[in-house]
Amino acid sequence: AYYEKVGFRGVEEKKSLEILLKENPLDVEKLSTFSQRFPLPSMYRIHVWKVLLGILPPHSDSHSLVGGYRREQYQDVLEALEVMRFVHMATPQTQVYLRMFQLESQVLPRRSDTTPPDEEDEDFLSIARAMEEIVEDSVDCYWLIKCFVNQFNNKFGDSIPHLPKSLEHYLSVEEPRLLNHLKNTGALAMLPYSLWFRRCFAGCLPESSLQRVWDKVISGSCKILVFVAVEILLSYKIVVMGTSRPEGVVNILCNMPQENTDAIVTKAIDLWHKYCGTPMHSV
Amino acid sequence: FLEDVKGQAKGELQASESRYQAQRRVTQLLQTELLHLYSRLEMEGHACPTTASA
Amino acid sequence: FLEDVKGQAKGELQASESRYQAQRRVTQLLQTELLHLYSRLEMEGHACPTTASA
Repeated sequence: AYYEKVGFRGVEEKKSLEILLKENPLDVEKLSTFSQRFPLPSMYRIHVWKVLLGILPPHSDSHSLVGGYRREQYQDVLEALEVMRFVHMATPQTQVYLRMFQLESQVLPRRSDTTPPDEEDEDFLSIARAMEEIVEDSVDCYWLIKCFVNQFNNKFGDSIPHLPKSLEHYLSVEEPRLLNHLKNTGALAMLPYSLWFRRCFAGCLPESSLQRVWDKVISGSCKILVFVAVEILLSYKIVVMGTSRPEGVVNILCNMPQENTDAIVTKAIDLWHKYCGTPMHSV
Repeated sequence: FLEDVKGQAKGELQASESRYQAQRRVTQLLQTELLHLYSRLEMEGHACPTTASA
Repeated sequence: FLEDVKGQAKGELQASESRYQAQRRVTQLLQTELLHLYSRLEMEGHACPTTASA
């Protein structure tokens, strides 16, 4: 019965998304609301992400023209990097994306500059590696990484430093004993905040679970990240409570088993809706 | 309806402009690299006169 | 009036397009020059090993 209910809901949701996607111009706000409320069906995910991130404009008539511009821009930037020998045949694809992103943001280091990638580059590369698993076409993949990273930094850059406090708050409501344990052992200050809140769980959750979190991030919420972190902590509560060394706690959380992550994300989304409300208008 | 037409045009123009800007960044980078290479060639030219005169 | 707006939008897009094309031609020229210089540098590198190893 549960399966039927969920299956039925899924069909209804898919239909209403299809209606939204037939509108011309697309109502970006409604699409955001939809993806805040429901999981995106995987067959439409990339298309919806591209619209929400502004890679495709709202007018469907313009999609092929604009898609062509995007492709050319990708090729132009890549070609220049190849000519200048910044990238070659053996360069890993994510490294290519990083160089392209740096060229476009005018922060490409000199080729002779051999300083290792900084923290920001590593965040980019993690997100890129995850996106690569989700998106097949390399043009789409580059644009999605670039616009995801840019939108995330522009929109949420100021909120990110406050997320650890927010995590502490919700944990104090949900599971004060766990919070106290984390505080007393000194693990609270050492939690993998940058993996959670800067890489948006890229490299932490498998892509199948990750993309459901990114649906929410791309459609406008960074708060969801806090609730995913809460649910991760809750689901490893017993192990964490049994560990007194903060390094041990961090180690558990950074090397989470890749199973049960779907359940963690589902619970996180429920918790997020519980505290932050479900966006109600339209759809 | 008019807003609609304007909106569509805006979307297309923005994408076109972004493609142009990327090309500009590319040009700037290439120019910097060329200048760098020219000066290197000049230096090496001085450092290696036998090759140059051969 | 609508035709007017459409015409204007089309004009703007064309202008952007032609700016892009011009910039693209510059890029191609620079890239050709760069490739040329790279191969020259490499040749000189081989022709002048003492300088390279010094």
